[in-house]
Amino acid sequence: SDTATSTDTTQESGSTDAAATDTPAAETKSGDFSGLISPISREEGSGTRGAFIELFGIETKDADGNKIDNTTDTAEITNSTSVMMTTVAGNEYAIGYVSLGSLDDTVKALKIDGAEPSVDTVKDGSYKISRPFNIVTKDGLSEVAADFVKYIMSEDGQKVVEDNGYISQGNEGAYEAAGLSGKVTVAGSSSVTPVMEKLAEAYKELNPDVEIEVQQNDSTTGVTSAIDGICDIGMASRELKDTETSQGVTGTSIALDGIAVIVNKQNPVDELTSDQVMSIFTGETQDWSDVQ
Amino acid sequence: MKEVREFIMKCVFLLTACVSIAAVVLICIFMFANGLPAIGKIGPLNFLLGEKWKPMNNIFGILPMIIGSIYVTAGAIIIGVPIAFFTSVYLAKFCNERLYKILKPAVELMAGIPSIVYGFFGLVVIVPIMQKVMGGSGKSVLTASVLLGIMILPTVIGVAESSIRAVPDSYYEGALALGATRERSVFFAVLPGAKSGILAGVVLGIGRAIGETMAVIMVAGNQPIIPKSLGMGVRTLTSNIVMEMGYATDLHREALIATAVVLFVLILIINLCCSALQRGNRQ
Amino acid sequence: MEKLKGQLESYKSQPFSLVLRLLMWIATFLTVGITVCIVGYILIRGIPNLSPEMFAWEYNTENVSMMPAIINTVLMVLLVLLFAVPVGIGAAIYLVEYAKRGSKLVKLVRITAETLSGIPSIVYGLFGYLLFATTFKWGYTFLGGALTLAIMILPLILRTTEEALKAVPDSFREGSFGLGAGRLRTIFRIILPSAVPGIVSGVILGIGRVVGETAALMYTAGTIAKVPGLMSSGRTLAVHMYALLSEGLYMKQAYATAVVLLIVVLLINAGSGWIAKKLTKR
Amino acid sequence: MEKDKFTIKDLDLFYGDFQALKKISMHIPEKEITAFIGPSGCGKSTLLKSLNRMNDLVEGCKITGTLLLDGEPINQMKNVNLLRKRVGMVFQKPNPFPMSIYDNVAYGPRTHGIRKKSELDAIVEDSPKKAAIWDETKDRLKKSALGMSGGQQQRLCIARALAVQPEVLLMDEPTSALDPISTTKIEDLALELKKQYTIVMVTHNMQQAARISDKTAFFLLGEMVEMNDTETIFSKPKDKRTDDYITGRFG
Amino acid sequence: MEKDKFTIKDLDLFYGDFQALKKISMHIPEKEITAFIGPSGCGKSTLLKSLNRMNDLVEGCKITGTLLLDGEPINQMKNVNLLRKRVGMVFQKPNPFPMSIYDNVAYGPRTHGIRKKSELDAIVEDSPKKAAIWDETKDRLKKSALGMSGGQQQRLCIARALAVQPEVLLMDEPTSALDPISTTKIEDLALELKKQYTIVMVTHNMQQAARISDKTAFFLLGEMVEMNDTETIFSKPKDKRTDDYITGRFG
Ligand SMILES: Nc1ncnc2c1ncn2[C@@H]1O[C@H](COP(=O)(O)OP(=O)(O)OP(=O)(O)O)[C@@H](O)[C@H]1O
Ligand SMILES: Nc1ncnc2c1ncn2[C@@H]1O[C@H](COP(=O)(O)OP(=O)(O)OP(=O)(O)O)[C@@H](O)[C@H]1O
Ligand SMILES: [Mg+2]
Ligand SMILES: [Mg+2]
Ligand SMILES: O=P([O-])([O-])[O-]
Repeated sequence: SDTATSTDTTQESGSTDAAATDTPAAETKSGDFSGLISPISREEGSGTRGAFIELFGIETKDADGNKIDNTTDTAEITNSTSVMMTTVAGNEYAIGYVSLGSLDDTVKALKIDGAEPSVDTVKDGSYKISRPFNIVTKDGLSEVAADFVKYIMSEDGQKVVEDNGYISQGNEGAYEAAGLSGKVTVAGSSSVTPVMEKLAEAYKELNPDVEIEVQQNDSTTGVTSAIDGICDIGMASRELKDTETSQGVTGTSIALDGIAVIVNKQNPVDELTSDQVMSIFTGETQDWSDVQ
Repeated sequence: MKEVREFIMKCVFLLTACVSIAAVVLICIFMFANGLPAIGKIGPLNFLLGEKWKPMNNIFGILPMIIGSIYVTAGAIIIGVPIAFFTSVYLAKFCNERLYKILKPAVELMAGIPSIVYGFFGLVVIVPIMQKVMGGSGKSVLTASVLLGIMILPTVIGVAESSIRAVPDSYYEGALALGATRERSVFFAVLPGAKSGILAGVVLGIGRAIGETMAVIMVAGNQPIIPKSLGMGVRTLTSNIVMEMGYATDLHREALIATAVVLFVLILIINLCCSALQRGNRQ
Repeated sequence: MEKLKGQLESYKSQPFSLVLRLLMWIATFLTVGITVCIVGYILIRGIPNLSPEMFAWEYNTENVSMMPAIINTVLMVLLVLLFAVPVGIGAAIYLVEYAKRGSKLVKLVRITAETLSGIPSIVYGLFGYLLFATTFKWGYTFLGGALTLAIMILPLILRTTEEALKAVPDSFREGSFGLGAGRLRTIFRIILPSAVPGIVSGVILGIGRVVGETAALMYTAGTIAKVPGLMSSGRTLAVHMYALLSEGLYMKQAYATAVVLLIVVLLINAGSGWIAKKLTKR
Repeated sequence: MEKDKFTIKDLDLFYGDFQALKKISMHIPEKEITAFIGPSGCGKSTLLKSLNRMNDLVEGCKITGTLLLDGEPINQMKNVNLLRKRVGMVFQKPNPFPMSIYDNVAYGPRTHGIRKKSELDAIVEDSPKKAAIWDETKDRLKKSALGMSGGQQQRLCIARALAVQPEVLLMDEPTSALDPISTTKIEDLALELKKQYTIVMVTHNMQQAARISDKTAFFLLGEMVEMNDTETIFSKPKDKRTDDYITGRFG
Repeated sequence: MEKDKFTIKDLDLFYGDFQALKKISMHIPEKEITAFIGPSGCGKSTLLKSLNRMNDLVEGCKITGTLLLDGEPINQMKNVNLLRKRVGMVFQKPNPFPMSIYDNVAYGPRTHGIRKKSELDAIVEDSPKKAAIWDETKDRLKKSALGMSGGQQQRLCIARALAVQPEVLLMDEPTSALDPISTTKIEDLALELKKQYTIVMVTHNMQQAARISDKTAFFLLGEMVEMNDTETIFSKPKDKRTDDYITGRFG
């Protein structure tokens, strides 16, 4: 469960670990690895997918300025990080992408344009693929809830964010417990939930009388729950839509989440350029032998 | 006093009978109110017969999913129903006490395993096998059908077995006394008496197959295109709803609920067909 | 041995029967084989990951305890059965004992029940969310989740009970009426006890769906890992598993949870079997 | 002088469109045994069931005409259960409930509100004694009734019917599933019971009717052809069809 | 000279620990009617079922002793189904299958491999004729068999048994559920059938045994007390128990 360190070990162990589970493919040297690529994408609307297609140029604009998603029709679709990882771990020709915070050593994360995906590279700008984690609040937030938000954005809160493998969004200074009591409900995106749970636990250390409930469902439900007043704070791993903000809620980014491009550990490829990733996901490049 | 109680309880029973109707009506209202406007906006033909599903570009065609659902459900029935049928006959009429005491709880256990476990089982065990056998990524119409076929087993077996047991023994004995083998006696004299129960089991199984999502979603590939072969990935109506509901907003969300409306109508059609079939059988 | 030989002999002249027998063997073998595979898969993946801290009373992100979820699962099953079983059995009683055979109402109820059984659980989830969480302004509640699931398993209970009641011989009904017993007494004292085995098989299928359900619960009962009151949120084992699995952060714990889930299902099934036996033997 | 327990006048009974009973008129005397005979399907069971309105259970069954129990119209009785308590019934096929022998006999009294253990115990001793089954059951009262032989089950059903203290006992071919010894026992029982109860019995066995009944009614195709003292019916029937039937020349 | 169809010697039969048949020895002659009589539970049905091994279905049923059909040991026959084809059975309660009359009669022949429509048609005409049910069924062959009256159903069951061309017909109280007219029809039928078939019949009705059987065997508590020509049994039985039973003094 110690995500921060597992992220680091992944990059090193990626290629060396492969030897432990050797199969013919593992022995193939870079250059003669071939086979049809099986690209795996996330569902339409997903925040992860949105960031991924935008940053890799898979999304283009047509003459009228409308965005067009050029992801190939034949890409497998999944709506869950764990299915994405399990699939890639079980199929040597697969390629996909997951949140940096979820990455573990069952799969291999690729360097993109020479940069390894990690908290540091995202922070210094050398690794560009990331998306925001948002919280959604409505006007008239209760005092405790507001205090919790304040905590999240504080130095202490942002430290929790960094400790768990996400990238801090800058902070608004130190937090001091106000000795409040009450209950805060948080609901929404499953991607944001793990870090939110950590934040809630850290906050409770400081405010033992406050109870924080974190409901894990999905981004849209998070936003609608906040709008309907079912929860105090919504979580979304995508940008808010205009139709949502027009209903009286505002979004705040609490962290950045790096997105790692992953392949099977038997796959000898360690690095791709962003163009290659784009051409794989738009269906132009179809065979692994074409990207080495 | 007693009559009053009788009357009240009759009303209570009637009321409970109406609960399932009320539930369907409520769910109908909910779905139609949320889904129909979207069909209007998209255009019924564009929606039902459109072959492209690109919600981000405002293209909402669910034909691939309709066909996908039909393929996968049919596949599940072709794979699951015969296995369930023969197993239930075996459980009801052929296996001895001791074996039954092991087999029955096993089948009941199957019913209690959550879909996500089936899903991961499919992903980790069945998909790699399919990769080897069929090539490709291993996520396909066939894989989804196999997994669903497995998942409907306990429902169909449970219902079919108890209805086979309910058939009077006199049919069985009568057939044996004519020199029929045990198999012939059971299959051609006993089973006709259990037809309605077996069919009820199959209908419940079909319902489970159509409605199942969490597992299918993990092994079907979910590409929104009409599959041209058993080895190709497929997206069902339910997968479509479950996958995208989490991020969908506005028209996209309504279109997903409209997908549920279509599914609902599809189930209704299947059930009407089944009951017509049953009526035809009785004559 | 002799018997087997005799049987083989008789199959010689009846190859078709042999085919049927083989088909049954194959089918049963497949059913059992699949069950063994799945259970084996769960055990192999799960047992090595079981650890004592997963059974702590309180859940937190360090121990990922499933104890609240275990308790919730049992509570949820009980609560759902409390709603669905009386309604399902009551409806079946009406259909078999009161309604005219082949009446419009019977057909309507049957069609609606079967339609309900095909609606995907996510739709139940959204429906429950909209009705209980939003319209009733309950938020995420255990009660809302239980009611939603009750509607979901209603058709299973209803249809299996209906078939079980139909199988009770009319001579029992006649005997009871002939003694001057009213309908109610006949139903509760004579008919229902005879139908218990059939009803239980429906209930067990229903329990299976409750225990295994995730989508419908996430949007209604929510995912808080605490033992809830009726009007607050709580997660069952399956939801717990789903939550652990979704981001891939707790895969190992999820498999360990699956093992416990299996055991819980076995225990609940055995429990219902035991209760059924108590009810029939009087 | 004998008193009439049932008075039937111009009774028509329809199952849907099919007329199963046609203009039946008869008197059934109190504390005697009345036998209904006739070929299969002639409506004996149907008439019997009309006497305690078991026909109510049959969908589409319509009755017109007069049917009185102690002068009171049966079809207008508000409380059918009370009627059925007064007019008990024993069926062709023994149908004990799937519970213990004790519970079988106690079922009726419990139904009619008797809860006291001591009272029930007394009834569960008394009725089986009357039904000549006590000796065979007293040691196994707690055992399931389904474990008994056919003849025992049938006598248990009679005991069960007696336990609610009926005035009339309707028996629909109560011995057709039994061997001669059990049959004799039940016939003796009927003769014993008629001291207290009015008995109406459907039978296929003409010897049986001749042996035990006081009055016999012969039915044919939904009509009552003839009813008279049993002796008269069997020695000098008025109707040729009756004669043909009882001498076996019929059909 | 009469030939023996079945030869039984020192037959013991156990249901678990309970011995239902004790050292039975008898000969059942070909093309005659043999009646089994005796009080309920004496083992008549059990012995009958041993003749075509329907007892195999009962778990824990053990048989020892000799039981020959045409000199061949029944319990060592490899093919039970063939045995049951040769030794047909008709049950107490008519049990037509829930299918059309045609399919009921054709069930047996189909089982034994006859597929040709014309052949089946011939059988479905021939057997009901032999069973004296053809006139009543010929116009409704495609209708469900469950819509027939009890007597018709029982004759249909006989027709169904005849359709597989058995050598022996076992009947377990075939008329106990029927009215006298149907009973007479079935008795006449039995007398007709014995020209071609060996018939073994269990009955509770001693008149029936006297009327139609050639040989009668009397059973008591699992033992065969006496077997002889029917006339002899009913006029001068050797055993006192037989005498008691047939004169109704028994029990
Ligand atoms: N529930 C019913 N619906 C329609 N017709 C019925 C019903 N019950 C009986 N009948 C018909 O009514 C007629 C009289 O039936 P009933 O049972 O009274 O005859 P029965 O004299 O008792 O004959 P059996 O000796 O065979 O018992 C028969 O023709 C029968 O087919
Ligand atoms: N399946 C069985 N298991 C145990 N005991 C049995 C079984 N079948 C019959 N018996 C017992 O064997 C004895 C003989 O039974 P059987 O049915 O042969 O009697 P029967 O002479 O045919 O009586 P009836 O005239 O009542 O049909 C009885 O005591 C019965 O209780
Ligand atoms: Mg009758
Ligand atoms: Mg018998
Ligand atoms: O992709 P999400 O898990 O944040 O909904």
